[in-house]
Amino acid sequence: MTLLWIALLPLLGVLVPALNAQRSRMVCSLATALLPAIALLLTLMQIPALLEGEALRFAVGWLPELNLELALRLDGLSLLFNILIMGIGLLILLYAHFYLASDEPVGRFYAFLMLFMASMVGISMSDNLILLWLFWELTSLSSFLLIGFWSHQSDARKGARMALTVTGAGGLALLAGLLLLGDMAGSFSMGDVLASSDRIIADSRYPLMLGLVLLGAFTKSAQFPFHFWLPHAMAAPTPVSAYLHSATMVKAGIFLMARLHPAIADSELWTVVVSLVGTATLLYGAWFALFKTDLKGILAFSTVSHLGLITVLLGIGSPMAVLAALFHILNHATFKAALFMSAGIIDHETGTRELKQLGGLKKAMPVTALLTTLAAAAMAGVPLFNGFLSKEMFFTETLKTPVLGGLSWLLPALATLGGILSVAYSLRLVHAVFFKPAREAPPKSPHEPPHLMRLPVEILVVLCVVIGLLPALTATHLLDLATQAVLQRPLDFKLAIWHGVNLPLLMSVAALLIGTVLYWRHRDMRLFTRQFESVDARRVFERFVVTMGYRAEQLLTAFEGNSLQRYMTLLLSAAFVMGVIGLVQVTDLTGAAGNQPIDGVVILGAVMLIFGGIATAATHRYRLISLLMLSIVGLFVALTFARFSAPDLALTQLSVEVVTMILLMLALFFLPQKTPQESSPLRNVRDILLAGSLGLVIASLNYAVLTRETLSISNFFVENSKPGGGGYNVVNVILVDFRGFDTLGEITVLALAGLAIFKLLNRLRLFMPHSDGEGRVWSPDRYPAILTSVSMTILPLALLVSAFIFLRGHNQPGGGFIAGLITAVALILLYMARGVEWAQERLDFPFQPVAIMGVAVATLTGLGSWLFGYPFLTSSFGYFTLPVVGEFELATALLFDLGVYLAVVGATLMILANLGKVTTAHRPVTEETEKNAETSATPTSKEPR
Amino acid sequence: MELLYAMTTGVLTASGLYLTLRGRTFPVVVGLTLLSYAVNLFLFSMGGLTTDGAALVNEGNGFADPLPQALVLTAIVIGFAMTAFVVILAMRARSEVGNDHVDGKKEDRE
Amino acid sequence: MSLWVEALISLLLITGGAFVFVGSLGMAHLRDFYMRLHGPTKATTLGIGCMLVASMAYFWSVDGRPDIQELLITLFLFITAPVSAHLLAKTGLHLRLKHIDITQGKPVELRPEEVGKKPVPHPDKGHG
Amino acid sequence: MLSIALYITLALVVMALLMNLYRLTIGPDLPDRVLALDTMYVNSIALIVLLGLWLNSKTYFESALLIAMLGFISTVAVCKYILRGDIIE
Amino acid sequence: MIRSRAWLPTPVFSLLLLFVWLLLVRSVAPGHIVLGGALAIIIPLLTNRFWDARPRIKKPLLLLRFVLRVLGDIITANFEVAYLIANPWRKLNPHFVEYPLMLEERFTITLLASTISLTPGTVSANLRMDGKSLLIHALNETDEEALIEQIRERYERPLKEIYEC
Amino acid sequence: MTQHLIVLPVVVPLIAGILLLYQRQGMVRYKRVVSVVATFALLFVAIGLLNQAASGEVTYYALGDWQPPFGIALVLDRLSALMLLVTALLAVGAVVFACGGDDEKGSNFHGLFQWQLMGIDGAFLTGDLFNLFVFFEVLLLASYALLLHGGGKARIQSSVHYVVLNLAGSSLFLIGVGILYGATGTLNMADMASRMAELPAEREGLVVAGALMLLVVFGLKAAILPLYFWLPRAYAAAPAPVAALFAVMTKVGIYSILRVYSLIFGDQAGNLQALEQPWVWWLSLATLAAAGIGVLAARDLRLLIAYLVLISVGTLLAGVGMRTPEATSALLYYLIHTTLITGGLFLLAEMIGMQRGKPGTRLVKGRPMVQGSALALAFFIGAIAVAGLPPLSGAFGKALMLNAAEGSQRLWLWTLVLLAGLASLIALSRAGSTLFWRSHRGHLSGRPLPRCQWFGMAWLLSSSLLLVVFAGPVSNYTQAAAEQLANPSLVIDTLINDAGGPQ
Ligand code: NA
Ligand code: NA
Repeated sequence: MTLLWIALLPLLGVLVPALNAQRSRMVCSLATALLPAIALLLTLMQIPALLEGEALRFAVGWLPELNLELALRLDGLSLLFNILIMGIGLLILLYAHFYLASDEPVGRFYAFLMLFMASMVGISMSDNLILLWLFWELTSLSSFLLIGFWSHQSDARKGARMALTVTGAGGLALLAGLLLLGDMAGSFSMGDVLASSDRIIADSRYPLMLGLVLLGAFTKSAQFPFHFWLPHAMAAPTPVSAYLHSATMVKAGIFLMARLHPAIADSELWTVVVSLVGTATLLYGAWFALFKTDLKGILAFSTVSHLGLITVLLGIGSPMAVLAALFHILNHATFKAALFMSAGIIDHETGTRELKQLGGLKKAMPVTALLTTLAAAAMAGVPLFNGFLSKEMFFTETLKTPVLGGLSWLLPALATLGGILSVAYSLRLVHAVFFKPAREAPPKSPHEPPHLMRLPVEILVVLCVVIGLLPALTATHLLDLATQAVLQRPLDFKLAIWHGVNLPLLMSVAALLIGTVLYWRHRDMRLFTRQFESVDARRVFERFVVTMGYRAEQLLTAFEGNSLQRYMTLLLSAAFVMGVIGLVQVTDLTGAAGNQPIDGVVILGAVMLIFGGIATAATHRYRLISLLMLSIVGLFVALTFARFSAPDLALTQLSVEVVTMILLMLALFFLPQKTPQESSPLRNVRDILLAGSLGLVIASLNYAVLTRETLSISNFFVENSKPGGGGYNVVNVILVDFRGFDTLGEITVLALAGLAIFKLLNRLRLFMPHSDGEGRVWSPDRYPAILTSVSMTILPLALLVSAFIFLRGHNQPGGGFIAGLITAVALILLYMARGVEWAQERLDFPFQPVAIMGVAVATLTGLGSWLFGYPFLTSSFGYFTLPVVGEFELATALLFDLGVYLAVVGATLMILANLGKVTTAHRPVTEETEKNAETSATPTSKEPR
Repeated sequence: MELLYAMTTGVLTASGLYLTLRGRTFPVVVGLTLLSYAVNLFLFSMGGLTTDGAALVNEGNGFADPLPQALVLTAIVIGFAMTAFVVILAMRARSEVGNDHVDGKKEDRE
Repeated sequence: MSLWVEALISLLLITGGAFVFVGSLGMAHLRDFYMRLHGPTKATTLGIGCMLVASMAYFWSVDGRPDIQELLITLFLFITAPVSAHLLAKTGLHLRLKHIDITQGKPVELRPEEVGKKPVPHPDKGHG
Repeated sequence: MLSIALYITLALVVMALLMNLYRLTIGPDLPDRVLALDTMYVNSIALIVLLGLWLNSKTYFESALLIAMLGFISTVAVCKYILRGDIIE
Repeated sequence: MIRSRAWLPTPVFSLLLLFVWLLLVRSVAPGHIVLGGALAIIIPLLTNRFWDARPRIKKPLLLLRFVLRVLGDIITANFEVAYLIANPWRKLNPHFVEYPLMLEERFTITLLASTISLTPGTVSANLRMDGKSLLIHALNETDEEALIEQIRERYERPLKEIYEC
Repeated sequence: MTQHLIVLPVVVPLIAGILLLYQRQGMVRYKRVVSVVATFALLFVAIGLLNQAASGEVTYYALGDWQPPFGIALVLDRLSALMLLVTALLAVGAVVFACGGDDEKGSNFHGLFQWQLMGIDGAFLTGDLFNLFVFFEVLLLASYALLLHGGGKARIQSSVHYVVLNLAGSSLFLIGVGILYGATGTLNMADMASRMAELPAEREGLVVAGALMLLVVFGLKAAILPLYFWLPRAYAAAPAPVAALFAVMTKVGIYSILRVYSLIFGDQAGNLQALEQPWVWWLSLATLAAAGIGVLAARDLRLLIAYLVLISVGTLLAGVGMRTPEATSALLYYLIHTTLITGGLFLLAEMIGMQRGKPGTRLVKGRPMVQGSALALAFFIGAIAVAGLPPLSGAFGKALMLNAAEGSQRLWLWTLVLLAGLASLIALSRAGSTLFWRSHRGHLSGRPLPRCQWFGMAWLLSSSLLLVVFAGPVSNYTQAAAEQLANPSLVIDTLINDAGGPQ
């Protein structure tokens, strides 16, 4: 449980500054420091238990499907890292308290920082691979926020994004790697994984897994060639740089390699890859550190270099190398944090980090100068400082390793070279800033910072010296525990300052001497390197991202094209392919049932339909003609339904056909009357081929089904139509009873269409052509008189027919839908004959409520069955006798059908009448013709209007 | 007869599809209407073709499969609703965009 | 069904069919639109009327009770056919369809007030 | 006798419909086509009536009635369209 | 003349509707008569508002005679037209005739125009917008005056008497 | 009432829609109250149903008291209950958000919204193939209307493509259903599944053709690769609460694929088993690739989110394509996450756009936002969740999906999912830094956003955290749902073998 608190306290610490942001900075800082301080204390309190060899674990289940547990461990490695993370974190908090300007949102800054600390602690303590990954990615995110903290600076934004992209990408690779690793180990639990080294290394997927995991580690630890983001992350406020790039974030990669060391490091591949990458990074970072002119840039590249050094050690992988690596992790954290903070102090006090503006500061800032010099000495590996010890161990290990076979001398040589460069840039850092006179004046006149701001640096420098002088006393226990955790067994070692005169010592001495010389001559070197320095990683990266976005856009435009024709082609091609795949599995297209004999009327119908279909397509450029051809098809489809014994369908098709025609013509008025020739012949051929092939597929499928016996559930409907549904017309009974739910949905669709169209017509501005497609002016006779009077006669008859069709629907062809359409069409005829204004005046009910009422009636009919304990839409019917009238049948289905009727009438009128209304008010008519039209509409003035 | 029927649905489908591949709204709408006619014929025939069936249960047997009929009825109504919507959408699109292209072209080529 | 009734029905049917045929024939082969209009208006309407009467007679004799439902269709046709013919003729006149030269009578010019203003070019090129 | 008459009539009606189709196709003008379509509607009433006689069923009566009503309305709509462009104004 | 009542504005028309209803349902069962009667009352009430002016039949008997005459004419007209169409050797004399109208009300003009279209060789082609004359297309007519006179006497005057006088 | 619980997800929004649509204008307050109350009622119904389904029993509701296979039956199993709950959760967020003012930008918003819910819920519940078509149409037409809410050129333009493609899709749906009916003689999916066992060989090809036609249709709704083109612009153009609700519409397509092919073409289907699998698998991967490119290319936040929806489609369908219970379970978890989060992001985008004024959601420099910090926090959370980064649900979903892949599937799925994740990460960090960090210096102007909007957005985005905290129980449920789905005989037995026959 203590482990959980250790992990949880920093996380809760995120809330503290967020809640205290409004208070004074002092309160906020102190409150923020409280929780991590407790956590650090708790961690330290575990040391006795660890020394006694206790395994500290905590686990609760979380997501079993992913083998994810909230599992924490505290072993030597975690202990080392926890102390670094939280210890240095607290120092950073203290430092940041002074560093940030008074108007900066310190609460937010602390919250980000605590989030980062919490995720680092999480990484260090995870006892589950997936959990580790969760925290791993969280560090990327929180570092993104921290690096971009000064978001008004373009550098900060870009640096943050670059860091996130690179480490995020690595994180994704790591996820894949860890999933593989877990799979290979058979468990995601760290303990199990670390114990299954043999299985893992023997697995054929080992190289892939190793590659993915290392990709994650290398990107995070800024190893060559993924190092480029780190220098640009220096756009962050210095406390961030000090924290992320000395002690924590970049060490996460190192931590990962150390953590998984027992499981995955025992192979040639590991040694070669890791130590080579490490060496390259070591040299590359050191080389560029020598020539950077930005103080933090120098530190950034030196960080890259030192991370390389640690990586080399982990690559070598011998017990002593591991020890050296861990020791250097500790040392690097101390001196690098101190150096970053010093750099921040200098920046803070002088207003610049440019070397050329800095110089001779030892007078103004003697204490800072001393502290920086000491820390730099540690970095350079000067004897008596902690850096010397671990570097000495590093040289020793490079001499021992057989990793490169015959070329084994190369590694110590390169290590020495790294040492030389390290000495040179450390020297340069100190000399240029504090001793050499400045070439330009700094923006501010420098003086010492407040003492408390310097305190963290002092503490760290003291640590550097103390560890350097008394390694056995200060670091042994910690390193003992940590190595034990990495090696999974105790290691017998002694830390000492003096090992006698040996080759490593000679290498150190050589490094110091040659390094000094090198710094002295470094101006010549700079001239030499200038030739290679042209590549700016950030610009390359930015250009890469921009180009990628641009290419993606190009690709997408070319691919998607915003062309319905293309989408349609793809859709139809997909349907074609699918149909063909089915058809090739139909062995015999003509089934057992075969063909029925053919007769003349059927041939006529087929001829008409085929002709009509082709003609509609062929004449599509002359839109009205195409419409006329379409109505041949509509008519003959209805006749086909009649021919094949489906009177209901024939009636429905007929009424829908007319309404569709009216609708299409209403719309056509506002659209071009003709389509210009625009498809190329090739395009036409392609379209014809595609449409034809899919047509062929559909025809074949149709034929195949038609020539097979039907095996349908329909007999049930026929048998139960009268006894169960109370009607002789099975089709109607299916619609209002067996499948009434479909019909309910269907009238909802219809009402929705009305509503949707109403939305479309809202504030629609249309240009009304003054003339038809041939340029003829419209006839001024708006409402031909003869049509007007006939429409009056037809309306009552149509209503009667409509009532008839409605009432008989259950027992005879007909029903609410057809009746509704007839009513609607008769009313539309009135609109056509007399105009919207006239009709609207007399037809004063609003259509939307009618349509909705239809749906409501149908729904309520369905709900009624609940009262009797039956499911929704259960129908009932009965026979009643009235005097005079005699026996008659009443069915709830009729009520349902009434709903259908109302919905159809309401929706159809909503569509057509509203569409008609669009044009009424502002049709461009001259006064003169208007007057004529008026008189023609009402020939005699005697008539009341 | 089945062959002729299938050919008819095939030709109607093909004609409708050809129209839906045009570059202007109106032919596309007409094509969709034609296509829905074809599909209704197709769906209708899934219960087999009955040339002299009774329409009502009390008129003897040899029934045309009523289930596809009911389905087609629903499909006709829904198809009508959809056609109505799309046709007015085409109008609206022209009023907003200024032309009746569906292929993302910005201006008229005439 | 008695022979006479059957003969009557057959006669009515064939007469109807002939009228329907002639109506469409006129529509197909006459030489201008205004002439073609005559066939469908009159002959076809009557032809359908005959067939409907035949149908009435048939079902009357089959079912044994008077069944004159078809009258309703006839009624509809007689109301609507002249109106559609009228509207079609009006459309023809509006479009100034050519009539054959031998047509006598006043030139089929619409009066000035029956013709709209001069055409205005459409601002949107897509139109027409 | 009746079935022969039915055949003859059917043949006549089918020919009539084909002539309608002919006129509808060749035009030459819009009103010609509309006229042809209108006639086609009316002629198909004949087809329905004959079907009813053939099947000895009055089931198709409403279809014929609807064709008579709705054919007219679509003709009116097309004429109105040609005359005025806007059919509901 | 039957006085119109609020609930039964057009008794003749209602009767016609009842008749049509009975035709539709093919039954004279009491139930259907009740239902049809109800509809025959309700529908005119609903549609009454759409009539600008209800035509009033002033001479019903004359109307009957007129209807019969027109029916007869239709039949003869059709044989005539059928002959004209079917005989390829016959030379047709199409003719546009401007017919000056005497009738004034739209409903009666419509009746006249329909009658003209249904009877011998004539189609009413255009009602002038002022409502004063009717353009008629005759399929085969040489004598314009005779045609006008025939229409005037045979159809227009009776209509005027039945409805308008 | 409890015996009618299954039909309530359809009936509640239906009645609410009726109440809301009866009057077109006015009564803003009444409409908001009705709509929000109905949506919460739907949520409670969904919770009740989830509770009912959690037992593992499949229950059905025979509409009109006609037993399956003859009547239409609504079928409740763990999967459909889950989908209903996700829909209701999403709807609550969207509808409350809409009460912040979006509902008044056009007519009939709430009524259409309710009917859209009815369509979606009906599609999730129905056990009948043709009824599925009907509900598809209900939800489509409602979505057309909602897409147009508020008007504007972009909306009209994008909806033409959306509508026409879907109309063609509906025709294909009918063809597919028709063939399947013609070949099997039934429409009830469970009945159809039971008939697969003894399907005559001469009909197999027909069934294949019908089933694959349906796959095209479902693929169109789900927005799989060659058919996804309608999605980005339509979603980007839709009004925010509508776009949020649309987040579940692609899932209707995915659900349908899952339902139809696991039931009808499950292990009882012999030769025809898993006939959709290769198609779904390869096309989903291609979709992922295309969506990844789209994410990088998007220059507008809404468009970016639309492509993120597409990434989720690709990922989910890959899960369908793997066709193992593990993969199904993983995809269900991911589905909950992605639906709610992308929905929330659409809402958030609208809020950001409103605060930024003229530049709207375009990824260009704009004015600083009045409520910038809160919006930035919300965006950060949403972005983390949707990009699949820890510690939010996206990471869990993604890890589950990756973990469910087997053998050679891994090579493809891992590569594409991870690359798409990287693309999202790059695009979202670019978008976020542009929107929140790269603003003009200047005075803050503009009004704070309505509370409703904050609630709606937070409601949806907070689900991510809950999904993390309760990852265990949630994944237990999805695992059980996946196992139920892998065992079609449960449904067949309940609907056909135990209940069948005329009453
Ligand atoms: Na019906
Ligand atoms: Na229906």
